[in-house]
Amino acid sequence: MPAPDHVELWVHSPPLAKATPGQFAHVATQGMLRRPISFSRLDVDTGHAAILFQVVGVGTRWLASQQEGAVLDILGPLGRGFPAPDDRRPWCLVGGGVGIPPLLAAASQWTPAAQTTPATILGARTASLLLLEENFRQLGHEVWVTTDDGSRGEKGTVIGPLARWLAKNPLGQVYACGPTAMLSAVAATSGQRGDVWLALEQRMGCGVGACLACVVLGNGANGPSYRRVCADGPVFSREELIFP
Amino acid sequence: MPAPDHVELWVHSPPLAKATPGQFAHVATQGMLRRPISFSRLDVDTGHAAILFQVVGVGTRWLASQQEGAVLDILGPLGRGFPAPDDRRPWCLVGGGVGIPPLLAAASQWTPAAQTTPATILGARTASLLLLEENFRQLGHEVWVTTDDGSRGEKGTVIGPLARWLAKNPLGQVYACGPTAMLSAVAATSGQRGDVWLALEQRMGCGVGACLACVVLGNGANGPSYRRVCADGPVFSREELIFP
Amino acid sequence: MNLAVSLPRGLKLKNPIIAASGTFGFGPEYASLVDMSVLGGISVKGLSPDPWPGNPPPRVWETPMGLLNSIGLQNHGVEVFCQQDLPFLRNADTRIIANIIGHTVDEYRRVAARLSRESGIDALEVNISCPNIKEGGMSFGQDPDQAAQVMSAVRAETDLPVMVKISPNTTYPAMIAKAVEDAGADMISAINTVVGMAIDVRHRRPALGGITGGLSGPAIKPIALRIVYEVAQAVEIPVVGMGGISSTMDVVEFLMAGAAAVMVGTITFQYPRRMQEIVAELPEVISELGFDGLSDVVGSALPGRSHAAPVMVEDYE
Amino acid sequence: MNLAVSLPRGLKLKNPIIAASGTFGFGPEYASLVDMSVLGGISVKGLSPDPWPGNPPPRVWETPMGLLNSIGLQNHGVEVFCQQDLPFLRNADTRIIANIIGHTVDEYRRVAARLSRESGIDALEVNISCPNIKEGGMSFGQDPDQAAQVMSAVRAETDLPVMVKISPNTTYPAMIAKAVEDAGADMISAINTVVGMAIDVRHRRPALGGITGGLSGPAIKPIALRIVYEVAQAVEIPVVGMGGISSTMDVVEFLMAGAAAVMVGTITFQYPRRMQEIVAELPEVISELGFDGLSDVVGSALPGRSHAAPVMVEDYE
Ligand SMILES: Cc1cc2nc3c(=O)[nH]c(=O)nc-3n(C[C@H](O)[C@H](O)[C@H](O)COP(=O)(O)OP(=O)(O)OC[C@H]3O[C@@H](n4cnc5c(N)ncnc54)[C@H](O)[C@@H]3O)c2cc1C
Ligand SMILES: Cc1cc2nc3c(=O)[nH]c(=O)nc-3n(C[C@H](O)[C@H](O)[C@H](O)COP(=O)(O)OP(=O)(O)OC[C@H]3O[C@@H](n4cnc5c(N)ncnc54)[C@H](O)[C@@H]3O)c2cc1C
Ligand SMILES: Cc1cc2nc3c(=O)[nH]c(=O)nc-3n(C[C@H](O)[C@H](O)[C@H](O)COP(=O)(O)O)c2cc1C
Ligand SMILES: Cc1cc2nc3c(=O)[nH]c(=O)nc-3n(C[C@H](O)[C@H](O)[C@H](O)COP(=O)(O)O)c2cc1C
Ligand code: FES
Ligand code: FES
Repeated sequence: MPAPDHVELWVHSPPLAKATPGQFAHVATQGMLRRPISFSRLDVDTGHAAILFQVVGVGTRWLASQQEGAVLDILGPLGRGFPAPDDRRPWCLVGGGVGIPPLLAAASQWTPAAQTTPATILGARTASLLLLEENFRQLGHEVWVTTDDGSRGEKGTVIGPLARWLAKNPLGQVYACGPTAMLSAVAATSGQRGDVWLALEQRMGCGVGACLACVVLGNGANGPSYRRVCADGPVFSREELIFP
Repeated sequence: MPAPDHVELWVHSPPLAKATPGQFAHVATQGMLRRPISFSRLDVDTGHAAILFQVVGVGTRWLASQQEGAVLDILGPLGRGFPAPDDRRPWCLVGGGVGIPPLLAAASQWTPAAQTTPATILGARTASLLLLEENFRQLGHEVWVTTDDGSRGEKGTVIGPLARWLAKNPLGQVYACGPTAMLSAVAATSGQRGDVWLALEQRMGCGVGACLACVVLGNGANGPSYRRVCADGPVFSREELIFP
Repeated sequence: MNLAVSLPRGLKLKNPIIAASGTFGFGPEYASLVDMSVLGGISVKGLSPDPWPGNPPPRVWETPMGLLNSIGLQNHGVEVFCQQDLPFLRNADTRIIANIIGHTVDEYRRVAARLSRESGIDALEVNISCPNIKEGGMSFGQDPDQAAQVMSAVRAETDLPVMVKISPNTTYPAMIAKAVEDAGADMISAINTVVGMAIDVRHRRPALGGITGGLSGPAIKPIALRIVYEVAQAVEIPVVGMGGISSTMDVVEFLMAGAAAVMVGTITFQYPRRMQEIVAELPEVISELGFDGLSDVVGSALPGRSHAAPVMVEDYE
Repeated sequence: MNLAVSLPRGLKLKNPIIAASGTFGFGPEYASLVDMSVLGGISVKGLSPDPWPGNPPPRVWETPMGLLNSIGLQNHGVEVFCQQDLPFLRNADTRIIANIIGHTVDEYRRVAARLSRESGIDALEVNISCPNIKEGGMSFGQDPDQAAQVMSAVRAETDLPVMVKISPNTTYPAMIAKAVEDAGADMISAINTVVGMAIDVRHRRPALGGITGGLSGPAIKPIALRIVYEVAQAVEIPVVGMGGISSTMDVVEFLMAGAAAVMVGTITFQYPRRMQEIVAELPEVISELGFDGLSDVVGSALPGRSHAAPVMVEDYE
């Protein structure tokens, strides 16, 4: 268990293993709707993909109770994942809570820009909920940790370290995933610079773009318009989005 | 398995084991309503009670899938069971399909009248669905068997053997359980004689007399009136009922 | 935590959990399984001036997370109730609500008058989902004028607290609620069952003896919440909410939507002790959600209330 | 077994299984998962004359065996549809039903007129659950006169087969059906979603951005069946039934209640291939129930039909 109430679950499925980091699995549990969960690790060689999730309700509880060997009904990979960074410029990952897992999938696939160390900033409410810190260190990342209560790393949010990193890396690329309030702050902190990619969450119906349930406010061709997290996202560039 | 798709399930519960034959267990499964099932055997010494049921839908399927050691949520014993026979006169049990099990519970508790052999008439659609024949024989009953397709015993219904038994036993007492069509025929065949007891089925809500779901047409103080199978029955005397 | 609820005309409940009419009989049926003194109240099966036979069986049918019933308001009439059932209920340490039904305005009036002569009844609940046989069978609950007429007739006969139970089977339930408020109702109870049906595929016919039936249980909870939420904003009098409650969280949903108390029906058939469990759990659940007391919960999801403030600020979920 | 269905104005379906409007997008979204050519038809997302933005998120919420949605009929308008979506749909080997919406009678008329100029559309489905902004927001589907006005306006613009999709949120749905039949509708589709709501307990507010939403899924099946059963008796034109279908047996229930064809919605979100499975299973299920063909099933549970005859005579169950 990566943290209390968190479960990482591996599935054997060559098509899923080919996902782009930031794409998601739409998992049938019980109840009327599938559950969207990002991939935390992808092993295309063995055809395995992992999802890492927090047990928060009926669907994730059911999923966490599945035994080894169980057959799951998963649609995917769905959505638009993170574009790989321009490998001539430094990049930084910013993750909060259960937004951290998809960043690990990205970190595992992407190569650092020459003469830079990739940076990872991880936030959580409290130390016990902090996910995957060691994994990013093992990949050679420089890791900053923040917790709301100061029980681990810096007290505060990911925005502190991010602002410092951005100041030092004016051409840096940012990849963030976490709660909306955090993404909104990341968007604000990163000012006008390009190459800020944000992975969003929204309640979903179909997961394939058909029902228009999963929208967030974005910039359309003719002014503000709703964008679908499942099909237009979940990863958006900062310019595509409007935060309240 | 007593017959294909039939399951007998023992529960340890001293209060249930004290049931009167003909009373029922109201078993929580899934879905909104409990399932009423009669007791097939009662062992008051060890505090065990058994129910024997056919798997016909979601509830019985769930129940049949329970493993040894499972804890069930059962209300009971509920309803009015069979009155014990007057042991000075012969008696006869008439069972059809899944109406047979509660008669076994009765047969096991009741003593034959002096110088008589209790009679049991069992009917089923076809041989493979015939329940508990051997058990009645082991209790020393004289057993007649009928099947609709003649695949075992007499071809036809229980009414044939019953009519012959009634002709030979003008003071005989009759205890019947089975589908409504069979009970209606038993009532008609037994003419005006008293001591004919019929155990009915009806779709139930509460099982305790509160919701008035489970009614059948009966004779009330002021003419026809609905009687509750769960609380006024499931066992009724023939005079209490009106068959269409 | 004090769970007591004060309602109009001095009606005081120990707690907001009431057994819903038609699902708890007249009390004694469940007495060996449920400790009635733990409940805020019980609403008895609908009472008509004369006995009603009800519909032919089958009278219940399961649907996905729901229950269809076509009991057809079978009851032995108000007279037998007063003689046979009231003595038991007078000794029950809980509030007794008499649910009343009729086919004409006068029938409602007669039942109300008869019950008002008895002690031991704490409130009346007027079920206006019955067909008005004089007006061609449209139910009283589908027309504001007819609903108001029933309420006025009942009001003229009794000083007991009166709640009118509204039907979801109408275009504007809140309009009916407003009409009966104006006609003197002290409270609204909402909702009664939703008209539905099922087909018995094997027998190629409607599954219920009554052809159509009333849908209850968790399936209708969203419909009930919407009506409670709308009615709570349309009237000044308290609303007693119901429809599909099966857990303490469900109760909280109804309270937040504006219900001052709730009734619990169908789930009792499966879990007779669920109401008691809810009464036991409620204080802790309310505290955990950050409320100081029951009355703070009531209406907290209505417009203009503390909407935007989440209970816990979770930066990272 | 031949599953083909013949409907008015020459509308022929391969089989009675149609994807319900709003749950299947414009076709391409599910194309990699569902073989559209296996379906009887698809009804596309509601189309208005100009783009509609829809409601703020969250737009979906789970309820017991149900789904609440407050999409708010977001769509990019009929013009973009004709240019962008129709070319794909013209190549799909299934019947295309265009679902049309409007805030005024004239908006409905405009969409119908625009669509009638295009090839590749096999039928129109008029969704009258939209609020009439001229008449203060009551939905067209709640008033027989307004519903008839919409239908007449559409009829004047098109020779395509037209079905009107009726709302369950009204006292007498069958009365609306009759009114639109008289105004020239070729078919009725029933039902649209049931108004409901949920409370997000943790945030103390309505769960949906649109406050109330439409309830769909198995929870509403009994409500839908009752309306189909009543409408099938009230009108002469065919009824397309829907609401909570998730299995082949559910389809049989709707057919027996009088539906000539059905639409399948919410279950597609969980099991995109369920419609295909139903098409594959239907012949065997119909035969096992003792019917010779699809048309024998339709209406077999209506009054005056073979009611009393059980499918199998089982003396002992
Ligand atoms: C694109 C995407 C990627 C995600 N990746 C992850 C991940 O990697 N790890 C992880 O732990 N969680 C992730 N989530 C959140 C995850 O989907 C929810 O925690 C999960 O659906 C909760 O289901 P439940 O049945 O346990 O909870 P319930 O609260 O019982 O669910 C009820 C309904 O609400 C929906 N829902 C609840 N919470 C959320 C949420 N935060 N976002 C969207 N829908 C929600 C459920 O899907 C369901 O339909 C992701 C969400 C999205 C949209
Ligand atoms: C007093 C009584 C005693 C019974 N004893 C036995 C017994 O000993 N052995 C046995 O095999 N069966 C018995 N039955 C029938 C048994 O209750 C049903 O077979 C069972 O409820 C079916 O449940 P299901 O979920 O598998 O079927 P489903 O068809 O999925 O059930 C749907 C609903 O219909 C009800 N229902 C279905 N069939 C019947 C029926 N025949 N009678 C009443 N309700 C029904 C169920 O309780 C449930 O509410 C008895 C019924 C009654 C009323
Ligand atoms: C079997 C049954 C009988 C009912 N009888 C009555 C009644 O007599 N009077 C009444 O006002 N409501 C009656 N109701 C409606 C309930 O009181 C309640 O309004 C409805 O069931 C919704 O609540 P629930 O989902 O918790 O059951 C009955 C409901 C059921 C299921
Ligand atoms: C997300 C969603 C969007 C819908 N959008 C429309 C629509 O645009 N037009 C329409 O007529 N019905 C719409 N509906 C209603 C469905 O077509 C259908 O009538 C209803 O969902 C009941 O069927 P079901 O229970 O199988 O989903 C929508 C339903 C859902 C769940
Ligand atoms: S979930 Fe259906 S469009 Fe995104
Ligand atoms: S099942 Fe409720 S009265 Fe018999």
